[in-house]
Amino acid sequence: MSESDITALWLTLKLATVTSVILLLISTPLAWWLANTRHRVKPLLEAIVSLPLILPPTVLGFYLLIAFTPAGAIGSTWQTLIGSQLAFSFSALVIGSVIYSLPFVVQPIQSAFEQLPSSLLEAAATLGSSPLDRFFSVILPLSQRSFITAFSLGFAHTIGEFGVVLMIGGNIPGETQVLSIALYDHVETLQYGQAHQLAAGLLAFSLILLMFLYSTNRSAKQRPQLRWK
Amino acid sequence: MSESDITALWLTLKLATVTSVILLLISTPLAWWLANTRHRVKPLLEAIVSLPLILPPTVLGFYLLIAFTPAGAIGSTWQTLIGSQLAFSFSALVIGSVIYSLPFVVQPIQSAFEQLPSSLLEAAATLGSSPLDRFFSVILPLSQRSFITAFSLGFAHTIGEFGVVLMIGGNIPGETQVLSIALYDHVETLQYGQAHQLAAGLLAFSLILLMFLYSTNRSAKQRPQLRWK
Amino acid sequence: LLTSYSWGETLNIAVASNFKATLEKIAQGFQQSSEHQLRIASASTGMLYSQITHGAHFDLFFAADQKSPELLEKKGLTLPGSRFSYAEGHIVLLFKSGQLNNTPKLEDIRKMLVAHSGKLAIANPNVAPYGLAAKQFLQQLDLWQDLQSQLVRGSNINQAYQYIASGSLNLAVVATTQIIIRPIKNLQSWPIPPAMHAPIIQQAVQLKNSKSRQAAKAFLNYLNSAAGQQIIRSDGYGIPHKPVRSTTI
Amino acid sequence: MGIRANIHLKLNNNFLLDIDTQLPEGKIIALYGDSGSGKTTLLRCLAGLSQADGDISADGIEWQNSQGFFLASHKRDIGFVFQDGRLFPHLSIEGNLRYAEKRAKRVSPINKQQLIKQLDLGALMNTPVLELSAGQQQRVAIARTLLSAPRWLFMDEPLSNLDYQSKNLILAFLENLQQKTKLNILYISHDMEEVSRIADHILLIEQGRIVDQGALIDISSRLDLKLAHQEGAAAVVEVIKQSYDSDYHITKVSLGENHSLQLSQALPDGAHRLRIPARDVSIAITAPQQSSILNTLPAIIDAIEHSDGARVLLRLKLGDQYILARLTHKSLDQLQLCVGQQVYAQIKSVALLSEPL
Amino acid sequence: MGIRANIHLKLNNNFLLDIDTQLPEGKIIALYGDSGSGKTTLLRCLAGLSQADGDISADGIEWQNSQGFFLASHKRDIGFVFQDGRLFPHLSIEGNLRYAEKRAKRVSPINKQQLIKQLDLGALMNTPVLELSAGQQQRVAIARTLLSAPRWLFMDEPLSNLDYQSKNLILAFLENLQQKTKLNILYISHDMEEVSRIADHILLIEQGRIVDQGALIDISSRLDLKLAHQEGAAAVVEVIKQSYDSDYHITKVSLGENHSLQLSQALPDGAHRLRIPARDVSIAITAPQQSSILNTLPAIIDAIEHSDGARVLLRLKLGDQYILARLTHKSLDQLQLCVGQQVYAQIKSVALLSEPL
Ligand SMILES: Nc1ncnc2c1ncn2[C@@H]1O[C@H](COP(=O)(O)OP(=O)(O)OP(=O)(O)O)[C@@H](O)[C@H]1O
Ligand SMILES: Nc1ncnc2c1ncn2[C@@H]1O[C@H](COP(=O)(O)OP(=O)(O)OP(=O)(O)O)[C@@H](O)[C@H]1O
Ligand SMILES: [Mg+2]
Ligand SMILES: [Mg+2]
Repeated sequence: MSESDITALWLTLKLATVTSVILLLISTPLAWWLANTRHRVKPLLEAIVSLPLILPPTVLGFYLLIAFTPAGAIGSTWQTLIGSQLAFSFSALVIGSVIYSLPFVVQPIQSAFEQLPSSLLEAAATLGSSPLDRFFSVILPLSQRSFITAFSLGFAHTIGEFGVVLMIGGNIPGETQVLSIALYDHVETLQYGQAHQLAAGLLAFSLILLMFLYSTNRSAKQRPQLRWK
Repeated sequence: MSESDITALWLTLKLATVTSVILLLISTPLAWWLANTRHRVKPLLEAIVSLPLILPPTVLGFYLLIAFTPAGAIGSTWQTLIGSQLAFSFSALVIGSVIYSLPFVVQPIQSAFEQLPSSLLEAAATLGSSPLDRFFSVILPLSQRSFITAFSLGFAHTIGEFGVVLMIGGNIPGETQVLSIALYDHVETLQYGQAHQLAAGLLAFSLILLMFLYSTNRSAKQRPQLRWK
Repeated sequence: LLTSYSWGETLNIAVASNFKATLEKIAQGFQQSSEHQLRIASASTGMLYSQITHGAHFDLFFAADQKSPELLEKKGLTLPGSRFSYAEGHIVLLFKSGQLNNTPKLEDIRKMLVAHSGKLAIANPNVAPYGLAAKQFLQQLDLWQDLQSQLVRGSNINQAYQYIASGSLNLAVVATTQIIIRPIKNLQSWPIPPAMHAPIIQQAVQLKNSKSRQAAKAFLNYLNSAAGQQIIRSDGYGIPHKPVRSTTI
Repeated sequence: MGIRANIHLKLNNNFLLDIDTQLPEGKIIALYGDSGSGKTTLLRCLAGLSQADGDISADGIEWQNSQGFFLASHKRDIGFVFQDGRLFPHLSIEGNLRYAEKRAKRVSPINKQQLIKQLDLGALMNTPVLELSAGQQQRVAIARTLLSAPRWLFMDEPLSNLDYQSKNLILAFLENLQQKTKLNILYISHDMEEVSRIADHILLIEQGRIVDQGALIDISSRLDLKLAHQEGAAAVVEVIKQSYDSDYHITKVSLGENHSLQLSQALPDGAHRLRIPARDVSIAITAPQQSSILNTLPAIIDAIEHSDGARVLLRLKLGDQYILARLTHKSLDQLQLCVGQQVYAQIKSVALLSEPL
Repeated sequence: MGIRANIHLKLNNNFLLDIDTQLPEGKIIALYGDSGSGKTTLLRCLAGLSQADGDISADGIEWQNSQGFFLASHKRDIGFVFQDGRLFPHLSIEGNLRYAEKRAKRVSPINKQQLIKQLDLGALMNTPVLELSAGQQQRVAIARTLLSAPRWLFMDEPLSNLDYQSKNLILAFLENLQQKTKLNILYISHDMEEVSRIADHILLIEQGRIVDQGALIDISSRLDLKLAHQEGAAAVVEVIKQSYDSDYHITKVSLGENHSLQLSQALPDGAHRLRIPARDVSIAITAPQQSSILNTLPAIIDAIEHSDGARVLLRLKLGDQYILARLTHKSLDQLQLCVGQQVYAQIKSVALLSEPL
């Protein structure tokens, strides 16, 4: 791996981690609301959460870029608050990745929340457990598996994503050139040997990481298994 | 919308539908196995299912293309069985899309299966219900919500995906030129006006479709709601 | 070290992916004799154009076409007079070796194309200048209509190359530079005469908000020097007839 | 031929199910034992829901054997009423019942409309399952299992959440059904009254083992078992109907040759089973007069055992059958009772309820 | 001051909960009613788990009012033992108990080790919840709720899946605890024996309404209520200990001025409550002799009511208290009993068990 590839690797890990953590923080309340509301607007919101998937990443990136320019809605607010340009910064990558991977994180968490037995939450409440306490002492441990799924999907998707990132980040080594772009670059510039190496390394690394994540997960419930014949 | 855009739209719908249906057919048994196995290999398999996410789509597409050539593993088998070339065909697009979207379909179904109360399956068995019967009469209706989620994610992701499709499809109008490629082309050639139109149409259409899907879904369980303050 | 640091500037260059490899070679030569730092970002021309129009900070933009630099100039985003043609693309026809002799004639090529039953990869003529050239070549041979159903279009010339490099097909129109940088075994190449298509002119501009003007000037000077021109030529590009002078300041 | 089972299953370090038994056919068999003694586990193994090692066969049909053959639950001719209701939440009550009907093992001997009426489900048919009270759920679960028409019916405390009246109705229905169809019922209950009312045969389970089993008539009067020493202890005897007094609704029945009893209940002709709670039997040395106690029978004291601090348990012989009587120590001494002595057993007739035999 | 509740909640077209009541403080209050009568729903509303319209206050503290104020469940000073166990599956038994301890509303008056011993949970502490038998789950759920030390304890059929012996132990523990701490307990049970053993006060619920409520002593002997006509009907009386015969373990107690009874049980000094099942009482015109029945009390027939075909229910006055007796019609006629008549009530002493008052 070349030196720039290593820089790209660190940047990628940073981006994927920051993005996944932010995704969890955003998705948890959103998923909770979606799981519990009976508001008519629910299907609309669910559909909107899935929408980023519909646009090809570069096209999504294009629209995000428009929004992120100092003239755009988000970009101008950002410039006022932070004082630096949003587009082509690491922050822009994070925001873009968060939007792009949102559905994969919201959905597993939402469905875990929906299948949560309310009977246990009631029991906890009668034992004097406050809503926040209930969240950490009952809801979270019971949805653990789905949080892990959500985190892994968000993480993996951020690593592999490149259309959005390339468009709004601009392939700046050390700042916005993540591994997927470096890999894309190698392929585009016909450096197939380097591309193969990088792809293999990326796959191996991700495989180990994902396996680790999935095996910290509780093993399949020790429930009696019905015989199938 | 131009005529070629309309052709692309139909092709896209066909691709997304075929892909999502195949994904459901593949993912259901796979998810069932993953949900019920206690085999040591489980975390590895779960990780492998997520792996397609890690590679940038065009890169994944490039490797798939190599596998799909008449000299490649999949391509040669295909040629022997079907008699025509796999690469640059609609079938190739379907296979590529299936691989790329697999994790988003397997995961929700698997987690629904994992949270299925085995007590109800036991009850069904003692009522004389065979495994297949149980699947359709108990498991499926109880996991309905997750199947809808899985289908929508798979569908949406296939619509928006374009890296893989572009690479292995070769952008042949009427056969492999889907909407996402057309949209990408508009952006690439700086035809922003057309791009905006197409994107808006695509989003509106998808929004309606997704909303329809989500609202056929049972509304939030009529469970007593705890007050939060 | 401090002195050299205060002296040198960092030059941000945006380059269309097909020229990136060549530009990197030039950059290497340049940096050996200069204190300036270079940062090269590559993407498709369309994407780079979008980024520039939305505030990306580049000093120089090497496009794969003529159109985008012109548009930028029209929008007043470039340094007046900085636009120039830095390279002319050439295309070749790649086909399975052994079909024709080493120096086939145009009729042989045409016959082969007529007889070909598989796919033919080109860059998308609607998107890529190299694709447009390929289309013009096929039109010249009056085969464009007949080959419609066999055409596979990459979104850029690199993708057309990937199609044939992957072994999925064995007939393609690619850029000459590609087979020089990365030859493919078992394939024969036939240079398509430049007369059979409109010239593929790749232009560059210096952007108006460029801060590293010293460095830009130095780099363009190097590019237009004999050494720079040599690198471009040896990578399979032509040098356009009348290169506009590097900078006007 | 009944069920023949020789199985063992180690669930954890503290609990091993170890059963070797032959259950009679066409009977209501009660499983009786403390909490955690393995009753549910035993039924689950018989039903094929838990996989024990060993052999099980029912009416000569192999359900599993130690060579690895295992008949899946849905192929066993069984029904299971679970301790928790386990209704399908995606179906209405009607849907739950129809689910069972569609998969019934044979033409059901039960009239569905009558069943719904008996279990008082009429008003609930279109209610979503999640809106039922605990007792309502239990009744639906019973109806559902009955409609699947199994030969072997396993019931795990099916009436634990029901009020006295519903319990009574359902027990009567089950007795009736069992009599008509010779259905095999395995019935778990903690309520000794329920058990001795409904069961023909009883299995006593302790710590995963069957400590004793037999006809309720024999087991119920055995002083060496825990059963007779429990608060609700009752002996069960067989009687034959003699006559009916329609003015008072009193039935006269004979118990052996020389003894007759009066019951506050109409009864069909033939043999019946009576449950006589030990606490309802008192002892007199001479035949008492002018008491509201209608039944005074000569009996011989067969055994006397201490029960707890103040109380003793007597086994009385009436002809060739036995009943139990619980007295205080003080009465025992005051009346100077001893084994072999001839006394009068006074049985409050109101307490007597017969079961079909 | 107890709970004051005036609430209504329409659950569906067939069921409306409509309650307006004042519950006494520091008592064990039984909720008694048929399956589906609304017992669980009432407790849920009081606990804040279901949101009824109206006002609830407990010991003067408002829990909710009709102006929209609503105190969330976790802020009410309550504990709830659910009809289903509701143990946390991600925690061990120990974990479940510690969960409650950590969130206890006050320093618990209960010694945890003793509680574990009483409920026989010692061997189970590290067992995963999913491996418990139904009865074991119920016991853990009770322990968990007790450890959260609430002022108001709601129990929804907490003992329905337990064997007789465990039931007894737990009831004794609860009685004791309630006596010591003046805890308020609302207790749902279908078992009349359980109810009349443990409750001070009783609420009769039918179709979402309280049809009657009052001290168990008053309600239990009222012939106009369904209660007295049920199979397990029993009257409850107050007695004062007089002496103890340590040879026979017999306690003599006085019931009013002129009546005394003998109990087969040791008792502390002071006032106690006795449960006298109607079926254990027989009637004699003259004082009987030489019977194992120790207790023969002069009584006056206060009322006679038909119970069913063959049987009648008598209300007997002993001093200023009442007991019930169930006889056959035949005995009634044979003895020519009528209201106002002086008779002898024979009560089998073995049946008498006292409760702390
Ligand atoms: N899945 C399981 N894994 C391990 N141990 C179990 C499992 N299920 C039950 N046990 C243990 O096996 C023993 C018997 O349980 P079982 O449920 O058969 O008791 P039971 O007689 O039905 O009791 P109850 O009357 O309380 O329902 C208990 O000690 C229990 O803890
Ligand atoms: N969530 C609900 N939605 C609608 N109706 C309900 C709901 N819960 C209970 N009901 C109805 O309210 C009535 C009272 O139910 P509840 O559970 O309070 O009865 P219960 O007295 O506890 O009965 P059981 O002794 O059988 O547990 C029943 O008719 C039941 O069908
Ligand atoms: Mg059990
Ligand atoms: Mg209830």
